Amino acid sequence: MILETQNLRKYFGEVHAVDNVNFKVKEEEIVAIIGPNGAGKTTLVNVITGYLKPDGGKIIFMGKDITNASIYERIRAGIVRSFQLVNIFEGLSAFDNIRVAINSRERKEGKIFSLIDRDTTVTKEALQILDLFGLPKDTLARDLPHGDRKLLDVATAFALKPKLLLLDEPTSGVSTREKNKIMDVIIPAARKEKVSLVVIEHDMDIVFNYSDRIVVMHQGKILFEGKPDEVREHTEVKRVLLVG
Amino acid sequence: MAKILEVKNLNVFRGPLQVLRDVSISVEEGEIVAIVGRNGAGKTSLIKSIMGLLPVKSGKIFFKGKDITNLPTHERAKMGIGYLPDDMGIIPDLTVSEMIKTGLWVSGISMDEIKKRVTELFPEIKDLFNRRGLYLSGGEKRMAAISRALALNPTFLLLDEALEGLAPIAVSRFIGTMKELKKIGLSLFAAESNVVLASRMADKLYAIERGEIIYEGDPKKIFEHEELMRIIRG
Amino acid sequence: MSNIIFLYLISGLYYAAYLFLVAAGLTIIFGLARVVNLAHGALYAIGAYVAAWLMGLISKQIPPPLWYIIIIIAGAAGAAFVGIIIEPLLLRRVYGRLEEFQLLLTFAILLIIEDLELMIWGPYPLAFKEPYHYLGAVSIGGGLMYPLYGFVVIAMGWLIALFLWFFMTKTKLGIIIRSAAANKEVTAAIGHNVKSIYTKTFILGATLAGIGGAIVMPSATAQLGLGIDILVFAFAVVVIGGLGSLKGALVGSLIVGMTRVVGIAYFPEIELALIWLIAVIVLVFRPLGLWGRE
Amino acid sequence: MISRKGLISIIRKYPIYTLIIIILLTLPIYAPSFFVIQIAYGLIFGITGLAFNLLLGYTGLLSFGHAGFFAFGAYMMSLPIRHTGIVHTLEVYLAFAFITSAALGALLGLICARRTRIFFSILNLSFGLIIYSFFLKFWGFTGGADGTHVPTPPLLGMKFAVDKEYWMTHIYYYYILAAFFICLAIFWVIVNSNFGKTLQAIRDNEIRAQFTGIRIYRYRHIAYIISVAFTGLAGCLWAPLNGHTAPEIAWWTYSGDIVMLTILGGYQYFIGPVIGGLVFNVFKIYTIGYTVYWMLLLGIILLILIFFIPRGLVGLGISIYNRLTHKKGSSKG
Repeated sequence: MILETQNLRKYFGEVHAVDNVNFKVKEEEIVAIIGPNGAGKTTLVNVITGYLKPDGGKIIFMGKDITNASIYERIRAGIVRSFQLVNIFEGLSAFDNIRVAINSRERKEGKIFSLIDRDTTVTKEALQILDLFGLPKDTLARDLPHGDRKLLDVATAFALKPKLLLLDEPTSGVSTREKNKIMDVIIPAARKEKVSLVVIEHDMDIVFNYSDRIVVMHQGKILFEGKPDEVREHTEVKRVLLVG
Repeated sequence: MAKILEVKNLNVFRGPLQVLRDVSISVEEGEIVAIVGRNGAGKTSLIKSIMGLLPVKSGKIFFKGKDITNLPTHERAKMGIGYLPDDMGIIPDLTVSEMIKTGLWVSGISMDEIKKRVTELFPEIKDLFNRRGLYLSGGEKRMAAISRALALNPTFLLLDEALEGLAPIAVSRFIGTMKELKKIGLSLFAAESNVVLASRMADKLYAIERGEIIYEGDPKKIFEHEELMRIIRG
Repeated sequence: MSNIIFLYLISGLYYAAYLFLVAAGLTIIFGLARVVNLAHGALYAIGAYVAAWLMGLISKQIPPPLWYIIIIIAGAAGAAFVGIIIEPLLLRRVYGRLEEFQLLLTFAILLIIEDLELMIWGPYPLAFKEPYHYLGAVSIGGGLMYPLYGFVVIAMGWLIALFLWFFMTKTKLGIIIRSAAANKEVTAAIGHNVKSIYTKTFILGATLAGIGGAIVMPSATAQLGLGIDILVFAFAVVVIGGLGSLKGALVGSLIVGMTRVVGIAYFPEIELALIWLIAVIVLVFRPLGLWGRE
Repeated sequence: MISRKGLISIIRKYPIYTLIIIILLTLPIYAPSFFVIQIAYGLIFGITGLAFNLLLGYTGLLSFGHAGFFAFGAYMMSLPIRHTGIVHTLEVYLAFAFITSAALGALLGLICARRTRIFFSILNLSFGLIIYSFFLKFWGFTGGADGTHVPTPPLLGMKFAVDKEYWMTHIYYYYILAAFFICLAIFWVIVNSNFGKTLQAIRDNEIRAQFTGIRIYRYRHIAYIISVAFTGLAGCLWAPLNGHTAPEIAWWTYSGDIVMLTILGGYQYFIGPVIGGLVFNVFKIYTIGYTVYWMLLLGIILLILIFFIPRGLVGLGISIYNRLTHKKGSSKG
């Protein structure tokens, strides 16, 4: 088990966004979290990644209790995320977005007198990642088309070489064709790098095609979890997913 | 029946991103129309465009037969369009009765009159008039926001995810409230992410995805469209 | 000894009174428009100039008791007039733009107003001290005298604080301003013209600053750079009290006013540093000031 | 070192910069003394602008108190001379000003590196004013409003037996020009370094930066220290040119000037503040000469900048150049 939450809770007033959730991720596993709007999927990711503080429960990552760890400590431990809304460095080129992330991973982000262009190993790696994700090099992030912006967001996360990567709707707002393109890049990359992947996703085709295991959330709780086929056949899950 | 609201071929952008593509909808007088779609599908953008809170690139919006496409928001409100934003737009600093007053000052109807009307809808609001917005619960916020909108004496209400985050019992209650409002002569246009709830309240249903209307028709019949349901659920 | 303390107290209240007028305007405008107006002190200076200039013209024709009223009206009208011009013409265009452009715009307005003062009223200070002397002074014991006019200014400050409290909590416009400050979209959607609310709020803030300048003028002079001097203290007030809060402006003014008196009496070299030291201490514990909100 | 071939290709690539460099190098030969001195001032303001823009343009922090740090640097030369009566070679004071300013930045940064936006601006405004009031009011120590005289110091340990004007227009001018080029190179390296890109990432998206494992307060603090240190250095270079330090240079309207020259040049461009510093100083000096209403004129120009050329002179130049050569889109500076 790479990640385990124990009775994790996060309440917003009366809304029990995450309600005693025991969520597990195995090594090199690809887990999809599905559920209707407001089911608590994003909140769960936010609590696991340290964006929000939990109201109760524990988060265990690779055997260590990280419930009260800072964002920085979690990143260093290998928990990385992307965001539902594109969250990139708008004023930097795609290339520099990636290089900033690699530098941070290599603890070189604070070097004042080393020119970023002179670092051939980082430059080479960044170019490889850009190539892998099919992104242009010098275009400013803010000038990229929406699908590429989503990809850049994920690519930056990959550049941090995470052990556990949580992607919050990596395909939201892109066309169906591009959706598959994005997943066809992410999944092999995750398998190759042996990254455990948690994906929040709405598109059932994607969920069924690409995940090893599916976790269904409803009203802050885990309603059901299982293999794609089990989820597909489960009537209660069907009802919740179809009608909320 | 006459059309109270008609939106024709609306195109709206947020920054470089197109959020509405050739959207056309209409609401008849005395009708509840709902629009369903996932988060980010364009529901809020549509409602904001109708209210004049987002600039329209092309297309037209008619209210009671008048072209309001270029009218400022407050003029639209004065024509009788009430608006409930997704967070209810509660002012933490003001009491419920002060919030209601901000609407009354525009419509000119009396405080007694509006108190009578809203206590018929929500008997418990009597105890809330002097409470500040900051201390209202989720359900109370909705009561306050609906009361404020009614203080404008509107003929038409725009609701953006009015049921989001409510407990099931409160949901049923507010669906009841909407039907009450319809009875007293209002037309409603409601954005909703939950298809079942939308079909429970609406006379007509639209579905939106990626800024495009992908369904228009009978709320009950949408469940027959397996493909459609897959797109809009969640 | 007690009379010295009393003197300090009165002097502190005196500073606080006119500081409050400037800080209150600054904070009301920020509360709604989220723009920190660097030109706000210049509006204070305009109040002082217009009052001094008008009194120079007509003081001989009117009975002394009327002076006080005319000074206030002149200062208020002068600053309000400038407000009516700059908000719709300039400020409105930078709402929602990057902060550096908002600050630069108000800085530009400050530069322009400073020179317009020079153009209209010339390089020499304008003074009209008669109202200050006319009321005489009262003995506060131990042979110490304090000018009665100081009490007028203090009273004026408190009166306006009271008025603002009433205005913001009881009047239509006040409540609508609070509504718009919290949520612009909803306020427009219940039928209020938000643009005109912005203009009115700016004029209100400008008027307060103008009154501040006008009532201080008889004890000082209207001169170039006046607006910049006062702004520095007004900033300290809002940083301590919290930008956007009237209560903060009131308490902040009292803190700064008192600190200034004590500072001038005992540590004249670091008077300003002392005030900002308090501001920094407040910021360490409450990053947004005593009553500030994000 | 750059080969001859490389040099030629650089000249081909950047003809305008080459021209500017040649003009700067040859200026004392043909320009009137007054103008040369103004360019010297402009170069110092250029250094100040570079230091200031590390915060504004690259870290997204607008300081309205840099005049205070500039004055601080200047006083770090004049005060030791005032109290010891000994005049060392200028480099001693430059080093001293740089180190003390860095220490000042480290101290103040503890308070303001965690703040952004308007709070950062107001805090720096107040720091600047505290420095101002310190120099103004500790008159026994600082000379008060009259300020302190700064004698002509030896440069690189050498005394020059020339008159003051010649010293300023020929010897010190080249000294400043050299210092300017060194600072320009240092800042160019900083903004193109790993650290520089990290700052830009923080500027663009604080939350994403945190989720990329970047400690945003630490790097803001470091950027602040660098900015204050180089601003102090610029102030120290300025002192012997001006021959005098007075508290008024710490006054916050001078901070406004620093903001203005940076925006005038174009804060989105590396070279923007340098162009801004040169143009602004010359412009200000000549308008003060021609009209008493120079603030009015500055204000109006500022309005034009805000509403019509928010990308400054460099941005304007680039868009004109692009239009002339029919290139589309914007390019980075």
